[in-house]
Amino acid sequence: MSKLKTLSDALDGIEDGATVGLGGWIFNSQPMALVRELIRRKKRNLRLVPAPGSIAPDMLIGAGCVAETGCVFISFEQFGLAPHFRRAAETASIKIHELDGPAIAGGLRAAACDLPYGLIPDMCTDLPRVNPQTYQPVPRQPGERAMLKVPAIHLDVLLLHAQQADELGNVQYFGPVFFDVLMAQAAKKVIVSVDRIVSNETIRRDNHLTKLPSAFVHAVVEAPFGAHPTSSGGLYEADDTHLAAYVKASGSTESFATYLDTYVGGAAVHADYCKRIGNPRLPEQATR
Amino acid sequence: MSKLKTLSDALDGIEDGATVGLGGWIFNSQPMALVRELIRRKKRNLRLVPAPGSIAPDMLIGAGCVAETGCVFISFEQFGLAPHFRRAAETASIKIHELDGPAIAGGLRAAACDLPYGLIPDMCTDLPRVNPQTYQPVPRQPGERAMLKVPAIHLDVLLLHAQQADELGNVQYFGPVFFDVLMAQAAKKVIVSVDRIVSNETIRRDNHLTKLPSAFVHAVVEAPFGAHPTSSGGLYEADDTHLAAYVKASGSTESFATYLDTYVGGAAVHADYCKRIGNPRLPEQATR
Amino acid sequence: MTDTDCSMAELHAVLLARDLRNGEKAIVGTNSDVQVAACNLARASHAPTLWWVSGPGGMINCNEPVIRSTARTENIAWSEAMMDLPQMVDFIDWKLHFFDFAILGAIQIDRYGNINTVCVGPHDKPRLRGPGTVGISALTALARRFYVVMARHDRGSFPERVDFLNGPGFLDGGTSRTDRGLPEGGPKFVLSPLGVFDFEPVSKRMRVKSLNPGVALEQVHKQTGFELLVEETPPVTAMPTAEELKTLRASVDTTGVLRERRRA
Amino acid sequence: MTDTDCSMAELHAVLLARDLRNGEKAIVGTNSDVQVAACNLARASHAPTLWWVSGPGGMINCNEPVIRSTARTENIAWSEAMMDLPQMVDFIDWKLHFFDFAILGAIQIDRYGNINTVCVGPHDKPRLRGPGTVGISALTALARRFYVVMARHDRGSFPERVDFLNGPGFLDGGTSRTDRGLPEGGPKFVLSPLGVFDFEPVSKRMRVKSLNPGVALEQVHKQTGFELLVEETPPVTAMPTAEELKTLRASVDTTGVLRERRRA
Repeated sequence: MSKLKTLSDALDGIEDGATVGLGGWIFNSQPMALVRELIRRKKRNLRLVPAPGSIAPDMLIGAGCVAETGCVFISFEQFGLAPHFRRAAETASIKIHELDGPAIAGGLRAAACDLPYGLIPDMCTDLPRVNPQTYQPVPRQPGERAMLKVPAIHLDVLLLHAQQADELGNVQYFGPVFFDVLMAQAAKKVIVSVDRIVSNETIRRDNHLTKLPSAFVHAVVEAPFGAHPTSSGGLYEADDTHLAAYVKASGSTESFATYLDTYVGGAAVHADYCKRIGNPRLPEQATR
Repeated sequence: MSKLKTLSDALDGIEDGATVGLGGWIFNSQPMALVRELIRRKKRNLRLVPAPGSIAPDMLIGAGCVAETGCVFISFEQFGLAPHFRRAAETASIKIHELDGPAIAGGLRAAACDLPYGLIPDMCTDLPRVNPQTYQPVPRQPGERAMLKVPAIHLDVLLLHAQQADELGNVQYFGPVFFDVLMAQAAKKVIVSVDRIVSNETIRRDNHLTKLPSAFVHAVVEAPFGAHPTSSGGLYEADDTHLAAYVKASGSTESFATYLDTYVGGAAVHADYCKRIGNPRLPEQATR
Repeated sequence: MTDTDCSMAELHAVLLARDLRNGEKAIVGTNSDVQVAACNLARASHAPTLWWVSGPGGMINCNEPVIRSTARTENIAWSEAMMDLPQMVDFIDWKLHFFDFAILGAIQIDRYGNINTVCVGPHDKPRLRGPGTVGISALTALARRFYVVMARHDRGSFPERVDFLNGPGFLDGGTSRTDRGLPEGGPKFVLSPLGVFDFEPVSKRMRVKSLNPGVALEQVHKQTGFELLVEETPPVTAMPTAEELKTLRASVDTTGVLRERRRA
Repeated sequence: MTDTDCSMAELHAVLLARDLRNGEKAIVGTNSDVQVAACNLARASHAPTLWWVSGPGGMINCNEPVIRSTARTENIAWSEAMMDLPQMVDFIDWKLHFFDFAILGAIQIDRYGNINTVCVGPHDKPRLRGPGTVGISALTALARRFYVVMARHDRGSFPERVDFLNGPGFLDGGTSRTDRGLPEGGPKFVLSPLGVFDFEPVSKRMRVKSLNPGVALEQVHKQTGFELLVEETPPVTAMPTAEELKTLRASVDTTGVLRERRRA
């Protein structure tokens, strides 16, 4: 019952139009090897639910895979705004569901618990005005705090990147898990790329690092530097040069097509991608 | 800003009639040093909210400190039923709020989030019949799953036992935390006894063991064997002989008065209690 | 004593283990010796990827060959991962992260497999006050199936209707369980000192599946508070084989925690 | 360059640190260099038990004397504990586990201290699309106070009314914030390249608290999209002392992450 799959096999069965969660946080642990494979497969009309992210949702939008996206936070921080997300928003070419942290957390937890909706406090923002499907007023008893109900966020598939896993699907994080675990509890199918596959004995030795027990996970994929150009839990840092080049390439249709051709279409398997970025090597061991 | 207090100082300010949470799980980490001090102080009409427990709620009931108690699970397992809880229930001398796991978890989380109530699935049990205050039907949309709302469970004070802490109030667990952390998030005041006080450097060295960051904690008390006769996270096992003697002593008013006199009233401070149980010693170091 | 003599607890562990399948997910509650033994025996024989988590402590796939309470810290050193308790409460749903099965004890079980661990007599002044519900409501309502291990078998513990229903079985029988919005599921087997019982698929009434060696059907009827269904002559319970007991004692329960219990 | 020359980021870190108190609890978001510096500078000087947690990563009281993004794994080795993110979302309430303060950036801030990080222009077709809300709604609504650090100060970034309100300040001013059910709180100071601003206690309108060296009041008025209150002649912002800068550079930001930014 090994859950170890090739990149290509792991993504079988994702339909056009699927609701796809993306884990990580801004420049940390974006599931890029999985994202690039989605683009190679020319998936269309995806409905993204990204955790606060950067290049993972942005590249999918830029490559034309996305019809709708939730937005909690999509940013390129010191490199500016997310180029394709920004353009898609400003030209209204994709539908954006504006979310805040409480709504995504409440919606994911409702899905995890199989409840139709969750409850959050009303913060008096403009979010309910632009996203009335997500933020619904709750009839209030006298003296009761104003609340909103947020519908369950069901994910057809969730893409994550972590540091190591065994073949059974026990996934270990050396760093913070951000929304990854909560999203995994809300997803029908959880696919995790990891920088390396290790033995079950290794997993048991540092079992406090197992943030996704195998019962949460449907497939693991070995993809060293699978989060590149974002960081992976202390194994490698974000590649600022690559991120800056991505933003620059995103400036025109032509240069972005060249970027995609170089790093996605022209790198048919993940090993090709690693070659293109200079075959970096993982540190031997970096657990704590 | 040290949070280290004496047993006696830590419990100052708990009023008769207060709602008191008790952490741990059956024969593990019952906050017994704190419970014995509550009995010495002759607290009355407490409203208990015990996590699944044994001697902590039972002894408070037996000592006449309790007007009402929630009951998720109160058991003496291989030693039989909880003697005082059982008697109080069968003579209807205290009020019992029957709860199941989802209701206590939902109610505590609602309190932690400062929401008036939480939502849980309707499991079709008799619990709503005997505890309609806790289990309230939710108007249902067509096709929607049947749910119940459970009001927030607010704790005036929560008593916990863990293995070690620093003076700042960072509390470390070597074993499972059970409901302790969730209860701490729902409590106005969190008082934790620990088997030993260690330095902040020790806390930082194994920081994944810090399950209660200092911001959750109002007072820590050094009480080696403070969970006795229940176990403490690998530092010591439950004392089966003592537990059996407790059950036996609970058989009559006289023998229980003698028990209380020996281990509570007659042991004015925690060091006296340790003497009465033979001055056991903690292992030198047992973290992982 | 032959090499297949065993205690009642060992018998129950073996009977349960046989019914557990590879790849299944299970949650194991408090008072857990037989449950842990059944899961680890199945893992040691035909179901190596059966996945189980300690309900109270959260330890996952603890493989220490010693039976301990599932709340014990010592289990951590032998586990793949830990889940925290509120996360586990969230995890017990029935669409995404269902549990395949749970194994429970009870004070009472009725003809439709509803269980009671709360009280005998009226709740506001019971004749006997039990420990309470913990996770039983969620597990019996939401796991794909559950097993009940009864320490006693008499008219008090097998009544027509439980005095307090805190673990839904088939409710009022027939389709009443799903009619009231619970998922398919319910009790699969009941193990008692007298035999093994299951539920007739349409009426959902409890029926005799097998009788333990030396137990007469008449005795079972007399000690049961409702009419048990019987189809043909019930077989004798298939006792543990030498191989099963060997695996149980050599790889699961090496200190003989179950063996010390009462003889089967 | 005298020994009190500093960058704008250093100035902001020092101005914030001065206002933070011992024993307070804070949450530090993404894009966090100035926030981390302010918290650790306060801890290194007058507020040793100020408690702070990394919003994204959950690391608590990271005391590495190097400024890193709060999401970075490297912070773990220097922390007392980690909180997971859903736990943190639950923790941001205002009765039990309130945060004393948060420090935020924004695209726009208006006269009542409401902030916008979502978009300029209409939401369905914005002129500029910003990154989004993350925790800003909860922090500005529920922390006891918040600070806003603005990278720019012009009529676009200081409009009469934010184009999108995703961080409630004083809403429509006066008592409107509490009238709508939010707790007392709201913005305390706004730091911009031109000066420091606070809010008049009754009307809750933004007013000039001090002007940075070399900045004229007229210039501030011209670059602000609404009428700023001014009481008497505003003082010059009290710049970092040599002692403050020494502590900042020797004990908090030893690699000079803030110093490399634009001069104050």
